[in-house]
Amino acid sequence: MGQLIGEATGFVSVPVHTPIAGKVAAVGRFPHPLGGEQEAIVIEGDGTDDWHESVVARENVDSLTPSEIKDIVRGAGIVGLGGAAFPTHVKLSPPESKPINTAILNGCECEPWLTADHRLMVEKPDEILKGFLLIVKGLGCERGIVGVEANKPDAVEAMRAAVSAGSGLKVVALQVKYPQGAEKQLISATLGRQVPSGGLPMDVGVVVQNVGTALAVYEACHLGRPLTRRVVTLTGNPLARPANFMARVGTLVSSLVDQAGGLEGDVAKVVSGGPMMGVTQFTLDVPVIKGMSGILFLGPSEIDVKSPDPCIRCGHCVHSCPMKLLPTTIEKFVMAEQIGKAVDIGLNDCIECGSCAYVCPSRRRLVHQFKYGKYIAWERKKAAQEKSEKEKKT
Amino acid sequence: MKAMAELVKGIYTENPVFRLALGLCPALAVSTSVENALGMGAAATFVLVGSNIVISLLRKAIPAKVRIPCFIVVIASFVTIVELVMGAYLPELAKSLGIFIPLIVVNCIILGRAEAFASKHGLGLAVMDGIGMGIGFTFALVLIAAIRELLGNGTLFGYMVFGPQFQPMLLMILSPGAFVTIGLLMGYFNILDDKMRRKAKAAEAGGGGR
Amino acid sequence: MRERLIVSASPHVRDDVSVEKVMYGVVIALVPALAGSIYFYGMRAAFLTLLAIVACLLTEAVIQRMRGVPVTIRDGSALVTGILIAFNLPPGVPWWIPVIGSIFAIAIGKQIFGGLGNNPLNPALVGRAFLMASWPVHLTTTWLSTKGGTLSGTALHGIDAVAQATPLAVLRKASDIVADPSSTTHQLVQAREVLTDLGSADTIVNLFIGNVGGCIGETSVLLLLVGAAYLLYKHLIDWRVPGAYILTVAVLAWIFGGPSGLLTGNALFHVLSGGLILGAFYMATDMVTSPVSPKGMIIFGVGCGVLTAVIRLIGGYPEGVSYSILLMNVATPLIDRHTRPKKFGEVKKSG
Amino acid sequence: MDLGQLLAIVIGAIFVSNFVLMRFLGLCPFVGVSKDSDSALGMGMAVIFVMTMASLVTWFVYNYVLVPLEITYLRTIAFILVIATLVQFVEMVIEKTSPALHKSLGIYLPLITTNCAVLGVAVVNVDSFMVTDLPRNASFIYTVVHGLSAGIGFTLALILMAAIRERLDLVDIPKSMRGIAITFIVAGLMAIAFQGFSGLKIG
Amino acid sequence: MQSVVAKSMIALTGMAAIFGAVLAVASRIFVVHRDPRVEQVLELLPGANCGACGFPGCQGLAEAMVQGEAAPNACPPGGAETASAIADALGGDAGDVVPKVAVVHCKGGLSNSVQRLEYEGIEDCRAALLVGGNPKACIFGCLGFGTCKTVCPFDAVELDEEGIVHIDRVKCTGCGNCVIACPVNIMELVSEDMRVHIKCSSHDKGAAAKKVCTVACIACRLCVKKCPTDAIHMDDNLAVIDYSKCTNCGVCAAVCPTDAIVDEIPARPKAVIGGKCEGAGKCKEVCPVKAIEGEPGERHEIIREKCIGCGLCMEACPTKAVNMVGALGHQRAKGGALESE
Repeated sequence: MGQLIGEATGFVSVPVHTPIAGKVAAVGRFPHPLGGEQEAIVIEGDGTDDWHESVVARENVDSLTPSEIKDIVRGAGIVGLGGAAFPTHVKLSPPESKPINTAILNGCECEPWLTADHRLMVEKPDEILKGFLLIVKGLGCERGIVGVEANKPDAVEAMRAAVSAGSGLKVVALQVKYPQGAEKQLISATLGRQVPSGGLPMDVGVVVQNVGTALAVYEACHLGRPLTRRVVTLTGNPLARPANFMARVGTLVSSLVDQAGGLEGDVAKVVSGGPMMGVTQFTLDVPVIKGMSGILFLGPSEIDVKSPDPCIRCGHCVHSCPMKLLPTTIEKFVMAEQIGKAVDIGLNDCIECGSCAYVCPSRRRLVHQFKYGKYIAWERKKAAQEKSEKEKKT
Repeated sequence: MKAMAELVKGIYTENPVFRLALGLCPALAVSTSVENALGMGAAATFVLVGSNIVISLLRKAIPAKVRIPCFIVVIASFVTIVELVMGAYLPELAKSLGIFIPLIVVNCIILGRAEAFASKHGLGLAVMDGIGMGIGFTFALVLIAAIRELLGNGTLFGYMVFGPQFQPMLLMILSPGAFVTIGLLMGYFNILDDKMRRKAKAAEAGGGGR
Repeated sequence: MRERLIVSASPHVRDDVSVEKVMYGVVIALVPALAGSIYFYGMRAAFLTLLAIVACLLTEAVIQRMRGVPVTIRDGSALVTGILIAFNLPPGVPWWIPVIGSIFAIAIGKQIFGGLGNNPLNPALVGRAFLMASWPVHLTTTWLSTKGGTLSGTALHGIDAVAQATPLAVLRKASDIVADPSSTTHQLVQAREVLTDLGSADTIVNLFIGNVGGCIGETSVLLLLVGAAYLLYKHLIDWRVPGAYILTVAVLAWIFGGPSGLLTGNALFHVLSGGLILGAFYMATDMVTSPVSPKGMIIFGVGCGVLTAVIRLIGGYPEGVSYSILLMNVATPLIDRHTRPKKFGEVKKSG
Repeated sequence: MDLGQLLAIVIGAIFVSNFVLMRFLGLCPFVGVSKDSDSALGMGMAVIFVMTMASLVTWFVYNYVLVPLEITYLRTIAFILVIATLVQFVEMVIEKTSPALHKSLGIYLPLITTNCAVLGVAVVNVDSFMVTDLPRNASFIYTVVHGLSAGIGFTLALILMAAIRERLDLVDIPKSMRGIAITFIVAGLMAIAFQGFSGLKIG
Repeated sequence: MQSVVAKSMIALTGMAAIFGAVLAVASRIFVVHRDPRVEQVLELLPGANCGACGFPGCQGLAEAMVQGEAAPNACPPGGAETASAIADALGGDAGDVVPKVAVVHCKGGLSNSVQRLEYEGIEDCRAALLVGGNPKACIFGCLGFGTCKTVCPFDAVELDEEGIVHIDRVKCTGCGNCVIACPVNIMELVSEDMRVHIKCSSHDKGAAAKKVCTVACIACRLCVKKCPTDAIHMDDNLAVIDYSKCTNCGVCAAVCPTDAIVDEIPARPKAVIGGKCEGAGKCKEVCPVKAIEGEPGERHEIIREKCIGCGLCMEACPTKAVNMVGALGHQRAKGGALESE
């Protein structure tokens, strides 16, 4: 367990470690929670649960240099556990032109229904903060802020209690508002800085890390353990016993469902992630991946099956958009295949949080159109690039 | 036979107003009564035929570089003739057509046909084209005018149609009525066209059934 | 668990709203005013409203059937249009006026553009403007006195030819007399008396309660405000449009509306009389035909206000609410184009 | 000449008897160039410029050539010649001196020669300000102001229409009504709305 | 009277002269170079500058036409003649390549393939794939939301109730829009005279493919073995036709156990052996379906029920005794293509 089984080749990728002790049984294509099929390794457990000999606890954690921290983080295969699964060591290595002065620990549950981050903060505040301190150190920045939504008083309490004086960390309780857990919104709420359109948090000197990631960093640096498990929320009315699991990466969702007492009601939709941004699954035979924060089960009465009505331009989507875009207009541009105009007014700024589609009285498929529009825009850009390259050659 | 085809073309398949959307200004402005429409149609037809004749005759003499100004002068001369004749013999009509008589000069149908047709064809075809386009233009005007006069004034050629009880829809005489009428007529022609095309297609498919 | 799970794009939960709820919310808000109208003008008001509603629904259904698209008369939008058309007519019009107006409104104002959501102009107002242009006599002379009240809001019958007119028409006539240098002294005295009476507290109260002549729906400001409060509470309309609209009219009426120079106008009278409240809360706020951005809404409201004031004070009609909203409807796409909210992060880079 | 009269001319030409919506002048470009807002604006600016210039020049031609020679019946020919020359001249100048301006505005100039609104404004000017016994300077100023405001009125209608059409582009108009047909319906509804300005009393 | 005429003449001529001179001088001073092709098209256009085309004047339209942004028939006043003249002027570098049409390499409709999920969203294949929504268990198959239909400018794609697209060969111009748009790459442009196609794109192993679709290619290799011209090869569990070698014989379609190969030639002619037969037996050797019998040296016979009309025997016969005769009077010409009598 914890042995390296997949080496990372690119910079924006991380190695994979075996989550259980056993032998490689097969390599093949299997359904992936994000759609399609991916190469995967099947490991047959040998019944033991021992860490591989490469896993050893570290004594001298305080003396680690920033670059050592980054190497450990990379070697442990740590990615952002908020959902996007972006390699953490990349985030910890901003270009020199973009100095980071603040690190934010994201304790806002990214979506309603999910409680993975919440439980983690209540149960492991010390470890999380130790991990966060390492992140702050790795970035070489001056301060670290822990942002927690105000509707989790116990988490705020736990984190405040764990913050030791002089650590330079600060815990702030934030307004409860979806999508408070989205990077750009979180930065705006805690620091009042707006990440420029098309930019990254590092453009305003900020790096945001999820609490789960902080815990993983702690485990990697202090205990020497690679990232092989994460907290997954199993929730939804059809579930017998909704719960949070510390699940090994690679565990099939179906076996987690068994652990949660199985399904009682009729299930119409299975969602990996939360109700606003999650990805629907067509089978339970998908593995837990590093970016999977939860599995949501929805019954037939909870999902919306009515087809869309015409847009009545009520403007609710405009008022609800956290990115201050015009969802209705963008949607119409996309539907009329005027992708260029859609991009002009901010299609690519959309974070697909789903707020607009949630409030739409006509139940229009706004987010789906945006995903589609972005895809077409990307495809056209690629085609244009290829064309210009070809022209250059001739 | 070719001459006949040119004639028919102007009336339906290439009707200047409904199909080509040309000469719209007078089509809307003077279509408040059928009488005005006929007057305008006649005037435009006269100018069309006249200028088509002259331009067709002169087509070899006019240098290509300055052809457009030459055409305009020819057309403007005919328009001035119409203006003067109408002012002398039909003062009432001239008054109700107002500035749209001089504006025949800039009616795209006339310049367009002069350039696109008359300057490239012989006298006979050019005359037929002029007549066809003229009749098509007049037909469109009269159609619009009939609808507007009937609904907006309850009359046709000035005669009461619905009797004194009828309360006319004044809007039709006003400018919105003109726009809405022509819009609906165009939509109707589109539907008609679609049907005919579908019929033709069905016949084709039926005939060549493999 | 189902054999085949549903796969779709996020989000997977939706707020409990729908087009029907929006539309029927507006209908509910209009009910008190309708009740008031029936009280003041008798059952004829109910009859005309019913005719307009039936004509709207039938027209919508027939056209949708002809086009071969799903018939959507249950979404309530045609119902709202029908009510609003009737609300914009004098209670004494012949029965066929609301019917023809409704047919035109739905056919030319809405369905020709493909139906709900596509029409650039408010269908009810299109219908009303069409009727106004076609049969002006019916729409300007068929007023009814309220039960036990007066038609014009003033008991004085000093000026000839305006005995059968609404408060705004009387105001216009009296102001014209005052402004006309050729008026006789007798006329001037009468006109000034009428003007004073129109500005009196009694008239204002009558206007507020609805005890004056006017269109079916615009009579009682009180009941309209009750409905408007419901709409605002339910978040079915935004405060910006009516707020900017009414405020602009009030300010302009105060500055320019007075008989004796600037800053002497009676703002309250102008706000309460005519169709301003009805228009501001129920027609200018029509979502389909008004801007979507907050800034655009303010511009829209102010524009409506300016146009209303212009038409009321120097226009050819005593009332300008419906025309000003229509004109701003025409300008809505332009406003939308130029009032896009600033994107999140659309800031100048700081250093 | 008085200011009230001038204001009445301005408001009249822009709103009350808008050249496009009320007088049916310049419909071809109104329908043709109202497909998108940017070209509508360019076209509108070009029309404003040409209408003003045309009013100015035709005033001189009428008063200093046609009237002294007593050949006012030739005004149609004379005006169309003047306008055609003027437009072509201006286009050439702009194309040479400012390619950027030409791109945004100049390319619309040729469209204007045969725009009946331009010849129309010249003819209307003659009828309302020149055959009457206005003093010469008043007639001149009214003529130019009228040309300018008529152009503004045309531009207003054009850009409003363009914005509406851009929006209609995005929705599902019944197939048979698409294009010019729906444009006319919209123009009709705009004209209905503009009825609100009728009877405006200025001055 | 005379004076009026004279004055008019003088005035008009004078004005014309002045204006002409001004313009002539101006055109010298303000000369700007233009694209000669634009000039050429401009010559052909009516020059009325009416704006009916929606472009800024004839100049604008001419530029748009040269740049391909406007069709040659975009000028309403010009009419058909102007349009054809412009089309000629702009030149057709169409060349003389064999016209191509699009082919759909999938026939797994609702009734013969397994659905694994219920998709709900935009009716577009690309949009569906973005949320993981290929409703077919076969991930290589046609999604059936008709993206190809939407992008087809010629209305040549039809979507049937089975959720499979078909190409109208008459309307298809081979523009390739559908090929680019298809997110699962099941469309291909193929020479118009190719009429036998493998209607499957599944790279699944035989058993797996069979499980999710009854008309899938199960990689049995029968077609590869039977193909008389070696035009078929296996590519990762999928039979693929090399169209440069294919002769439309249709043998593969006849042998395919799952009907994954489709022979589009509606009524194939059958072979008939005439009097010239000397019993060389070559036909019997080449016949892929054993539809010919006869002893060496004697006249051979065709078993009509078995003959699939591939025409191999005709080519093999040394005495040219075999003819292909079809129900509709088609006769097979040399090279394999069909020609009508």
